Amino acid sequence: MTSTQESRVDRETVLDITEFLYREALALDERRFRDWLDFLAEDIRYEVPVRVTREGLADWELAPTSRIFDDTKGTLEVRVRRLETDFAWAEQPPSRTRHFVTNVVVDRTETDGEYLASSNVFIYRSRGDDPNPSLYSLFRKDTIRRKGDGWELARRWAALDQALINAHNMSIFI
Amino acid sequence: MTSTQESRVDRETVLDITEFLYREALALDERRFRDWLDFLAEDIRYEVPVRVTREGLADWELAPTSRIFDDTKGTLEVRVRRLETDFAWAEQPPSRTRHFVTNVVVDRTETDGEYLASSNVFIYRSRGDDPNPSLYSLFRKDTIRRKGDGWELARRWAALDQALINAHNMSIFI
Amino acid sequence: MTSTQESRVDRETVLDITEFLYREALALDERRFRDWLDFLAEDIRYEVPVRVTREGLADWELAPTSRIFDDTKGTLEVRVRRLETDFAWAEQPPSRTRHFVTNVVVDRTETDGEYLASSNVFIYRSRGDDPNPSLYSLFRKDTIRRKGDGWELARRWAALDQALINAHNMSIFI
Amino acid sequence: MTTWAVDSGIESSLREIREGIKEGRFPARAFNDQQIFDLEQQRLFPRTWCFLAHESEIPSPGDYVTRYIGNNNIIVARDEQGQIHANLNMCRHRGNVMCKSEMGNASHFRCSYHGWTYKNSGELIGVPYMKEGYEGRLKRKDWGLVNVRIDTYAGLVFGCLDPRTPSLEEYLGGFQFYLDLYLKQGEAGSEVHGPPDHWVADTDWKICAENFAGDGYHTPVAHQFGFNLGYFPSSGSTHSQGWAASIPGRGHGIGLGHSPNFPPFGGFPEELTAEMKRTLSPAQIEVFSKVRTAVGTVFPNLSFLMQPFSLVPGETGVRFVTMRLYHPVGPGRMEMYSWCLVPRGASQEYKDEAYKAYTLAFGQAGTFEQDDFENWTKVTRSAKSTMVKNIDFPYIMGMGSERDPDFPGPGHVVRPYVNDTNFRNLWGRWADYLVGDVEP
Amino acid sequence: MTTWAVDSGIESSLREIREGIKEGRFPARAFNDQQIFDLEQQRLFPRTWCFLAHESEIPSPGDYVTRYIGNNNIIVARDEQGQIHANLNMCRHRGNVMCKSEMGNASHFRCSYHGWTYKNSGELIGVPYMKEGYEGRLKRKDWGLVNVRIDTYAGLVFGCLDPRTPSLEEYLGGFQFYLDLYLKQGEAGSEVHGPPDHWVADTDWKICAENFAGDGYHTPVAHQFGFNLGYFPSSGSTHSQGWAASIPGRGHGIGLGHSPNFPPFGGFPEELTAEMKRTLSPAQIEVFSKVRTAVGTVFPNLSFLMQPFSLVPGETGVRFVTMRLYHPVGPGRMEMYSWCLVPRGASQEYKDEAYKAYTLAFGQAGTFEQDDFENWTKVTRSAKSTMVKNIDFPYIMGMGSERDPDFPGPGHVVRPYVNDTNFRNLWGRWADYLVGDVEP
Amino acid sequence: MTTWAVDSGIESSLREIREGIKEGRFPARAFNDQQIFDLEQQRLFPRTWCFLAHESEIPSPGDYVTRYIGNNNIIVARDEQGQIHANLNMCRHRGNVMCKSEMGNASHFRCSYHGWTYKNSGELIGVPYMKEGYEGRLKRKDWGLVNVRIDTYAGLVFGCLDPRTPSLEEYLGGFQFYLDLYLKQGEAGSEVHGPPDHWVADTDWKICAENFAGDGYHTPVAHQFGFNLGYFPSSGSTHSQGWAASIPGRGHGIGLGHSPNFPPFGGFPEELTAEMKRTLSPAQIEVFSKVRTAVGTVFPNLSFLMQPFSLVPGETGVRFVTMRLYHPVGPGRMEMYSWCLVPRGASQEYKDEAYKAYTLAFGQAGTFEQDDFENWTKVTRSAKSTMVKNIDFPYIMGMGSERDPDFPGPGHVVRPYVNDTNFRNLWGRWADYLVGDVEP
Ligand code: FES
Ligand code: FES
Ligand code: FES
Ligand SMILES: [Fe+3]
Ligand SMILES: [Fe+3]
Ligand SMILES: [Fe+3]
Repeated sequence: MTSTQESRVDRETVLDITEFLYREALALDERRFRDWLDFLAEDIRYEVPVRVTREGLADWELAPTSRIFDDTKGTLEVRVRRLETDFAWAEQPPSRTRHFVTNVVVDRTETDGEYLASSNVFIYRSRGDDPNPSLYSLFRKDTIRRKGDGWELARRWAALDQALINAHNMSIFI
Repeated sequence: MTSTQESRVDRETVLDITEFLYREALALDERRFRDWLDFLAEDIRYEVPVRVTREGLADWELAPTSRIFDDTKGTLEVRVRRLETDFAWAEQPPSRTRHFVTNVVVDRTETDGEYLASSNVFIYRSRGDDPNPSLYSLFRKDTIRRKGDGWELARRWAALDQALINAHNMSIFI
Repeated sequence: MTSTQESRVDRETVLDITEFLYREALALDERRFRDWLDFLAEDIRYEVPVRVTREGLADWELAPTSRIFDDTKGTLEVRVRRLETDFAWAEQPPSRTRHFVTNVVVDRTETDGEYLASSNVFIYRSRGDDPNPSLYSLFRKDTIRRKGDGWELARRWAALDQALINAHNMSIFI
Repeated sequence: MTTWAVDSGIESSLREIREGIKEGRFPARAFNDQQIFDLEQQRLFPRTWCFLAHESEIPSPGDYVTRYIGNNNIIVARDEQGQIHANLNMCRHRGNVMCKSEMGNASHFRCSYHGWTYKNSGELIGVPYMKEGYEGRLKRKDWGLVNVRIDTYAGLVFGCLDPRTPSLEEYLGGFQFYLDLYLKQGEAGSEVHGPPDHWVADTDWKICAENFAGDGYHTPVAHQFGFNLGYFPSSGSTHSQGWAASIPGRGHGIGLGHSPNFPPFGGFPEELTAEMKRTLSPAQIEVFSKVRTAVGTVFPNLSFLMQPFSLVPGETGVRFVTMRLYHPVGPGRMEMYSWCLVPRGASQEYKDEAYKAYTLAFGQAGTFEQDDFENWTKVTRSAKSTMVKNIDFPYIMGMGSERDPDFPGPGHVVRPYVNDTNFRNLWGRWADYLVGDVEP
Repeated sequence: MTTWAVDSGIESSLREIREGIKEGRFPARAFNDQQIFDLEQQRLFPRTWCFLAHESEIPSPGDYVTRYIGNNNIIVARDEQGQIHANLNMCRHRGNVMCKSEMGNASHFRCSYHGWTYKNSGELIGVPYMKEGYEGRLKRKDWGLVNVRIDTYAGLVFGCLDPRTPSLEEYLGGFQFYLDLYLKQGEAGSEVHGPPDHWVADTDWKICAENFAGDGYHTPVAHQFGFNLGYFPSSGSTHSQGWAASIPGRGHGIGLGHSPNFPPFGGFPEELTAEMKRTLSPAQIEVFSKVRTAVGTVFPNLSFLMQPFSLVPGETGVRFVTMRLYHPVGPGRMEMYSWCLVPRGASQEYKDEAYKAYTLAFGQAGTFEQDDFENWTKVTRSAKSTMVKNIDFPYIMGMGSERDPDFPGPGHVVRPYVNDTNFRNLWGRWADYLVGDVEP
Repeated sequence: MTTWAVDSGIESSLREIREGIKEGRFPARAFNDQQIFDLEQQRLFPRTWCFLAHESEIPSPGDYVTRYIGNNNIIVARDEQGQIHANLNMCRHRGNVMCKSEMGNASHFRCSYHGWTYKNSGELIGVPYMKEGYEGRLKRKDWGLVNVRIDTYAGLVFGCLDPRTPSLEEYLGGFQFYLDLYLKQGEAGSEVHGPPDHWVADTDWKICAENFAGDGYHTPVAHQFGFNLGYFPSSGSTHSQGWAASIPGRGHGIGLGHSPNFPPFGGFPEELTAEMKRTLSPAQIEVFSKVRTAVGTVFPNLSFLMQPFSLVPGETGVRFVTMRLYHPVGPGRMEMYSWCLVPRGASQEYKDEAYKAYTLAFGQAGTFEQDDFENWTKVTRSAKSTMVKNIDFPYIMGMGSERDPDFPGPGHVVRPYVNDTNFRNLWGRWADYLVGDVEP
C-alpha cells in the first residue's frame, strides 16, 4: 500500500488534531460540559444515525432519516443546561464515562483549514453500584476546523456499532 | 528506565507505521477487503496460535503447533473471495467490527527496511440484533516493510488473550 | 477552543512520554515485573482510590482516605517478589492482561523535568478457561520525570470507573 | 394487603390481586417477577392483538420487517400483490432463521442450511433433492412457514396467535376515537418518519404501559427540568387539569392534558388543523382541540404520545407524535421500539421539525425519555426486593369519580388529568388475562 | 454420606445434613446450590440480625449509607436528633428508589418520579396534588417508608426483618467478649478508616464465613508466600497452636492463633495496650494478651480479623483490623464489603500505618485476600459439579475435644487453633435455620 | 404433532417423542429447552461413555489434561507407570480445584488451600497437621480423589460415571469398523496434531451431533461458496450419492459421500494407502476406497470428519481428519473442542499440509465451520420460540429403505447419502436414555 505522499496531511496537524480530540474527550469524561461546548463550532452539526440490521448487500444499514442525536449547538446547549439542573435524573448519580479515542486518521477536505478526522471511540460507562458497565463502540467522522491558533469541531458524525442498543438511555455525549 | 537512544527508531517512521496500521484497520472495519489485501505483502505470513491454559511456569501457553489462522496471501485471498460471494453465511448479516489499535511500539529488526511493530488490538464485534457484542483482546507483533514510498505488512502474528474463545466463529480478520 | 500555545509541551516530549507509557504497559502485559520495576522512580507513589457512588453534587466520589492500592516502591517490590514465588495462587494460572493505553495528554507541572501525563487505560484480563474476561476502565494521572536520557514514573494515580468492582481480586498492576 | 404466594397458589393470588385493583391497590411485586412474566407469556400475549408494524414501514411489494410476539420472531412482509402476511421466521425443515435482518426486500426466502425456499407469503416452493431424498413422501403444501393471523387499523398492523380472539375492531372497542389523533393527522393519515429507535432496558414493560396510559402525575417532577427551563408548555399549578379516558373491560386508556391558556390545536400547522376538521368527527374535533398532551396505551403494550414542544420558552412550538412498543424479554427486562409518526401529507419541513422535537425529547437520547427510563429501571429494581412481597401501591386517585357528563368521547372519562382510573382499568384487564378469564 | 434430594425432599435432606454435621461431615453441594440459596433467603437472612453499618460511617445528622439485607436495599440514616433509622429504600407510591447513592447527607428524600417526600426517618410528609388527585383518600401516616428494626453493639448497627427475633444482646450470646478486641481498641473505641472496599466474587458467602470463623489450617499453605518471605509472624512448626472458641447454639466462632515467642499484645502501640488494660475485663486482658491472630465470624455473614503485619521479616510490625460483610447475591456469588477498623483515639500516624498494612494484605488488591478469593472461587466452582451431589467434606478435627479448662473466655473453647469445631457449630446453626427450627 | 408438556408430563411427552421418531418426526423444541437439558444431564451423559481425550495428548508419564463430563471437571493423567487415570478435579478436604490448567505434567497434585497432596493417580498421600489436627481420625485411603472409570479404543479415552454401563466395546457395537478410517490412518495409527481449538457457541450440541451423523443434505447450500469456487470436490448433481450407515439401538451413525469420478482413496498419500491395505480388513478397504467424505457421530457427542480439500479447483488435494467434541454447558449452549488427527507415521510435510487444510476449513476460523455454526446458532435460537412447542421437523428421508444388500460394512446401511435414517437412529437412542429405558 503506497501512501499518497502528495496529499498527505502534515504530521504536526495530525498530532494537533489528535490532541484536540483527546482534550475534548477529557472535558466530557471530567464532566466539564461548559468547557466541552467551547470545543464546538457555532455551526456544528452533531449527528448519530439509527442503525438497522440489514443484509450484506442492502443500500444502507445506517438509517437515512432516523437519528439518535441530531443536534445543533443550540440543542446541545439545552442538553448541557439540563445537566446543570438538579433534575436531570438520568445522570443522578452521574455516569462515569471514559472515551477511548483511537485510530485517529486525518485527511484533507475540499475546504481549506478543515480536516476530516476519522477515529474509533470505545466508551465505557458505569453507573451507581452496577458492576456491569455499558460499552459502546463507535466510528466517528469529525470535521475539525482551524480557528485562530487552535481548532474547533465543525461536525461530528458518529455511528454506533450496534443495532439494538444495550443501554436504557443515552444521557451521555459521544 | 533509560531509553536506548542509539537503537531507537526515528519518530517519523514510528508515526508512519502507526498510521499504516490505522489505515489497514479502517479497510477491515469498512469491509473494503480487496483494499485490505493491498496492505499485505505477497509473502505475508498471517498467524494466530491456539492458546491453552497452562501453569505459570509452563514452557508455553501459545501452542507451538495449533493455529486458529495460519494463512498466506493465497489463503487470505480465498477468504476474501468467499466473502464476496452471496453464500458466506457467517457474515450475513455482516459483522460490525471495530479494531481499536493502541500501544503501537516500533523496533528495528535485523533486516533493513523491516520494522517490528507491537500493538494491542481490542476488537468489538456486533451482529444482527444481539445487544451483546463479542470482544476480543489481542497482542500483535507485525513486521512492517518499507515498499516504495509506503509500507506493507510482511508478517502478522497475533495472540488472543483468551483460551476458551467466546464466539461461535472467527469469520473476521484481526 | 484555542490551544494555549505558550504553555504547550513540545511534540517530541509528548511522543517520548507516550512511548514510555506504552513500553511500561508492555512490561506488565509480558509479565516482566522486574523490568517493570525499573520504569518506576525510587520515590514513586502508586495510588488507586476507592470509589463510592455519590450524588452529582457530593464533595467527592473518590474516597479521600480509602485506597485499593497505596504503594511505594518497597511495597511494589514485595508484590513482585510474591509473584516470583510458586505460591501466588491468585496468579496461578497467570492473568492474561492487556493494557490499552489511549488519550495520552501531557502537561507541564511546576517542577522542571516533571510532566503530568493523563491517560485512559482499558484493561482486558482473562484467566483460565473462563470465556468472560474482566474489564477495567481507568483514568490515570501520572507524573513522568526526566531521568538521564530517558524517563521514570514518579507518581501514578489511577481511578477505576466503577464503584462495585467486578473482579474477585486485583492481583494485577494498573 | 395482597398475599403473594411464591410457589403454589399463584392462581389464588391473582384472584386476590384482581379484587384488590377494584379497591385501589396493586402489588409492587407484579412489576418484576418470574412467575408473572411466565404467565404473561402463556396467557396474555398469545391471546391479545399484538402490534407488529406500521404499514408505512413496508410500503412496496417484497418489503418486510421482522418483529416479535413473545419470543417468536415474525416476518411481516408485503407480497407481490401488495397484501401483508405475517409468518414465523423459521424454516420448517430444521428450524433455521429465514430472514436474518430487521428490514429488507425479497420476493422469496431461501434457507441457508439446506436450501428450502419459500415465497414471501410463506408458501414452500423449493426443496433440494426432492426426488432422491424424499422419494415422494414430502408434500410441499404441508410445510409452509407457520402463519400468523393479522388485522389492521389505520395503518397499524397487529398479529394474534389465538384464532378465537375477536376482531381487532371489537378488541379496540371504541378506542379508535382517540387513536385517530395520532393516526389520522391530515387526510393522508400518518406515517413513520423512519425506522424505530430500538434499545434494551432493565424495565418491566408494565411500568411503561401504565405511565403512557395517562400518568400526568409524574410530569412536573420526573420532567422537572423541562418545567424549570420552560420547555414544557404546562405549569405546576394547572397541570392537573384534563381528563382520563378508558375503555372499560378492554384495558385501553388515554390521558388528555389540558392547559387553560393553550390555543386550540396549538402546535399543529394550520393546513393540518383544517384537514383534520374535515375528516374527523365533530366529537373528535371538540375533544382534540382542547388537548395539549395526549398519552395513551393500547392494551397491552403499544403506546402513543402527542405533545407540543418548543425550545423557546413560552412558545407553542411544534407537535410531535411518538408510537412505542414495549417488548418484554424477561421479568423486568424489555426491548423498546420508538417511532416518530408524522402526517404523511405535511411538508417535509414540518415533518423534519416534528422529528427534531421528537429526537430531542424522546428516543434513547431524548431528554424526557432519559428521565422516564431512569425512574422505570429503578422501580423495576425495587419490585424484585423480597420485602415488597406483601406490599401494595395505592391506586386510589379518582376512585369514586363519576363520568364527565359533558365529554363527547367514548369510554369511561373522568377528571382530572391526574388520576389512577385508567390504571385500574388497565390492571383489571391484565388480571382477567392472567387469571385466565378472558373468553377468547 | 448425605443423600441430596435435588427436587423434592430438600427438607429431609436438610435434616440429614444437620445430623451429619454432628458426626463431622457437611455436603460439598451446600456451597453452590440454587435451592440452598433460596432457602437461605427465605429462612435465614430474614430471621437473623444482619449487619448494616458501623456508626462511625454516619457520624452526623442527615448522614446515610445504603446497604442490603437479602436483596432489599436499606437506607441507614441518622436523623436530625442523632438517632439512627433503617428503612427500605423504596417509595411507597410506585416503588422508585429514593436514595441513588451509597452514601450521602440529606434531611429529606424526594422521589424523582412523582415527587412524594419523606423525612430521613421514613415519615411521609409531602404528596403533590394531594387535593386534586387524592381528594382526601390518602392518609400520609399509612404510607411512610417501610421500616426495619435495628439494634446496636459497640458501634455495629444491625437490622432484622423479623419482629420475633430476640434482642441483639441475646443473639450475640456472649460473643461480645471476643468482639471487644476489634471494637474496643482503646477507650474511644474503634472507627472505620474510610468507606469499605466493595467488589463482587463468584464465591459462596459460606466459604468466607467458615474461613473467618477460625480456619487457621489454611494459612501456611494458602498464604505460603507470606511464610516464605517472612511477612507472616508465625511458623509452620508452631502454627497449629492456639484456640477455637465458639458460642454453642449461636453459630458465632473465633480462632485465636498463638505463637510461643510472640510478645503479649505484640504489635499494639503501648498507649493502646494501656488503655485496653483499663477498659477491658481481666479475663479479656488475659486472653487477648496471648493472641497473635484473632479471626472470627458473627453468625451468619460478618467477620473480623486482627493480625500483626510487618514488611521487615521477623519484626512484630503493626496490628490491623478488618471487618468484612459477605453479601450473598446468588448461589455461589457474593458482594464483599471490607473495612479497616482503627482505634478512634490513636494517633493519625498509627491509623495510617495500620491502614497501610491492611491495604497491602487485605482489600481486593491485598496479597492475602488475593490468595483467599482464588481458593474460594475454585471451591465454589467445584461445589456445583453434579458428581459431588453425594459427597461430604470431613469436619472431624477436634470432634471429641473437651473444653480447655484454663481458658477464661466464654463459649466452647478447644485446642488447638487448627480445628473444625467452630465450623460444626456454624453449620449446625445454619442447618437449624434452614430446617426452620429456630424459634423466632 | 408431538404434544409438548411444559411443566408436568415431560415423561409422557418423551414417550410420544420416541414414537414420533419412528414415524419421521422430531420436535423443534428439543433443540433448546431447559427441561431437556436437565434430563440429558441426569439421564444421558452420566450413563454413556463420554469422550475425554486422545492418548496422544498425554504421551508421557505425568502428562495430564482436564476435560469435562457434564459439568464435572476431570483430570485425565498418565501415571508414572504409564497408566491413564481419570479423577474428579476436586480436593476432598474442602473442594478446591486441584489442577488449574487445561494441560500439564505433574507426578503429584498439591492443594493450594490447606495443602492436601495426591498422587496423579488420585491417591491421597499428604495431609498437613495430620497429628495435631486430625488426632488419628482421618484415614488417608478414604479420601482419595473421586475416581472415574475409563476405557479406550484405538487411542480414544472415554470415561463413564455409571458402573453398570457395559464395556466400551459393546457400547460401540461395531461402529469401530468405520472409526478405523479416522483412527488407523497407517500402521502407527492416528495422533492429534496439537491441542484442540476450543470455543463457546450458542448452539445446542444435538444440532452438531445430527449434522455430523451424516447430513450430506446441507453441504451444497450451507457450503455453497465451496461448490461455487470449486474447493469442494463434489457437484450438486451427484452430491446425493453414497450411503448412510448406522448402528441400530446404539445411536452411532456415519454418512459416506461418494463421487462417481473421484479416484479410490483419492487424497491419501500412496504410502498411507498401502499401509491401510495391509492393516485394515478387506471389507474396510472396499468401503473406504469409495468414500470421498466420511462424517460420523459416536453417540452422543463425539464426531469425526474425513474430507479431501484442495485450493486448486478440480484437484484432489489432501485429506484431513477432524475430531470434535460437543460439550453442552446449558440449553442451547455448548463448548466446542476441535482437533485435527493426523497419521502418526506420515511425514511431517504431509501432516502439516493436512493441518493447513483443516485450519482453512475447520476450527473456528475455518470457512466451512463458520457456515455451520452460523446455521446452528440460528436453529438454536428458533427452537426456543414458544410458537414451536407443538411443531415437529420432518425426518422422513429414507423411511422405508431396505439395507443396501451389497454393502460389506456393519449396521443398517441405506442409500442415498442424503438421508434422515441415521438421525432417526440417533434420536431414537437419545429418547431411550431420556425416557430412562436404557438398561445400564
Ligand atoms: S433448515 Fe432450512 S432447509 Fe434445512
Ligand atoms: S414513585 Fe415515588 S412518588 Fe411516585
Ligand atoms: S481444600 Fe484442599 S486441602 Fe483443604
Ligand atoms: Fe414521562
Ligand atoms: Fe486467608
Ligand atoms: Fe457443514
